[in-house]
Amino acid sequence: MDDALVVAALLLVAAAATVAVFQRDPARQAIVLSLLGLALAVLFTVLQAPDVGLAQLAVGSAVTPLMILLAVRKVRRKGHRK
Amino acid sequence: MTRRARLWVLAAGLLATAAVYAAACTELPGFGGSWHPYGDRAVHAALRQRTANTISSVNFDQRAFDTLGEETVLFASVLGTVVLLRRTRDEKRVAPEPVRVPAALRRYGLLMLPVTLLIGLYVIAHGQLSPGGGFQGGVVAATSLHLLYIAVDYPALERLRPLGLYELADGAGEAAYVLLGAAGLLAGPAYLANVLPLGTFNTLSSGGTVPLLNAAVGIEVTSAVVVLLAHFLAQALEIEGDAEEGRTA
Amino acid sequence: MNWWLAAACALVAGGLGPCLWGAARGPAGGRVVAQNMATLLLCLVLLLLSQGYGRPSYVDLALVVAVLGPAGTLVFTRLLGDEMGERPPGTRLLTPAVLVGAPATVVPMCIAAGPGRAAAKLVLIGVLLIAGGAVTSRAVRRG
Amino acid sequence: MSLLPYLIAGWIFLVGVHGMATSRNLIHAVGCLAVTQSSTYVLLLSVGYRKGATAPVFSDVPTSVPVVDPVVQALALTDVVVGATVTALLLALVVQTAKRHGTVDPDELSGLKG
Repeated sequence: MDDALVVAALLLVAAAATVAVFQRDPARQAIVLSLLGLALAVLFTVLQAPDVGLAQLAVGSAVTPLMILLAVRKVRRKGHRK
Repeated sequence: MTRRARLWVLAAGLLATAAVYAAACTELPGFGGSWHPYGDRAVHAALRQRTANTISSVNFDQRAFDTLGEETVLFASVLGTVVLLRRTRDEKRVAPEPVRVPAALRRYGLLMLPVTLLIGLYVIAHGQLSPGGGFQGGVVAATSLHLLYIAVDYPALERLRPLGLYELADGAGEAAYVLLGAAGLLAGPAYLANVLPLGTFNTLSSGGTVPLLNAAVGIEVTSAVVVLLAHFLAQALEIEGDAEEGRTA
Repeated sequence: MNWWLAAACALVAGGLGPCLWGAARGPAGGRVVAQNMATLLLCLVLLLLSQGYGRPSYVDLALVVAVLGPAGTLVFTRLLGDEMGERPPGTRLLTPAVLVGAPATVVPMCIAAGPGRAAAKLVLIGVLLIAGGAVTSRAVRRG
Repeated sequence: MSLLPYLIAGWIFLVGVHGMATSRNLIHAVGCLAVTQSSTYVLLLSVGYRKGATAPVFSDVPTSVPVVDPVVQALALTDVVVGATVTALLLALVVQTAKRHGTVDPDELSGLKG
């Protein structure tokens, strides 16, 4: 059972990472990055690293998406006015 | 170099890296093996220091000096961001348009702020016992404040967030870590040595200096994230290009 | 055979996988719904893993997801506001998922844990999940 | 099975680098850097894993149980949080670039100076 969980989590992380890279629009990429963070949290828990999983959840669920989306908004506002 | 040529160089580089990396992997100890010489020694040392969470013991006791380095990277990147995102002379502040938020969302935000803050503090305080610590709990605590922005509105966040204080706390967290290290030098054998009494295993006060260093990191991370997000929020919502453009926009 | 771990494995493969698929394609609204669903499923997976590994301290992760998951979704609904559109596809799945999923995981775990501090924590997580689910599905629907 | 986690870490690294190199938007490139960073966490924790062991946190288990390697976890843990602030620094640089040059496309930037 342990092996099945590790493999499932690893494949999910690999898929999320691949999908995140090929989202060319940064706002949509932020959504997939947040999912990558969740997948990593599962993987870390399965690899018996709850501390790291907790750090990944804290950072990846709200703070990083918020920063990326704010940067996107700033850059777009700049572009609209030009 | 044309785009096409660049892609060829990239493909060659990636393929070469992949080949060398795969070859290196075959020489690594197999996944899930039982040979972890450093890990076993670290666990031993943590139990000797009566710290139930070995990871906190490694971070704040056995490798405390490296964590000082990590903290300094954190501090420096916050400083860099603040410098990059500060309001320059040709920019002006424009009050953001008010956003209508449904009442249920507003209530949820106001209710969850203390709950999230409490969970963040809980995670920091139990860092030496259960999974958690200053790094993780600090981010959770900082997120709790920003529920005011995402569930209520930006002016509410600005009212409840004296930014100068957080900038001060950021520096104070870093300074507390450095000074606690110096205490190890004065009272014990080395910088960042664990000089306090170790207490009883698996209680909140166990681990000597670990809970204190943990708290210092918690303060620094909380205020670092608050300061970072504050500058991003100000840039994205308030600050307009140069004064003339701002008026027409 | 550890049924808790088997259930967690099934949720990862059969729940989080489709969420990734949903977050990777289509208009912004549907993606945010998929992200919200993923945070809910993640919380349940973490609870099941904690029980499966017999480590009550892992429950802290689920507790953090239960508060930060909705916060993350609200970030997206707030800052993607105009792109999201009204009633994105999949919205009507959210409320039943949280109303079935949270009790179906929390109640057996409470029974397994017996009355005490651990059970209180589990009930708190369940309540936070349901409150977060209600608010986020409403925020998503409004667009 | 004994190589799969290492190879997946390598795959994440390569796909992240590919994204950064082919990116047409600096914010997207920063996102790809975050992906690349995550490969290091996967590699570190895979190296530290021990079959049938549990987390080296003894608040709820006896100290005699076999545990996984805590050293790599401590490395990955600080890296996750510090990595996020470095991402913030890079995003700030992107915002500054957009202000100065009015674009975030690296191909358009390469012709500019100063």
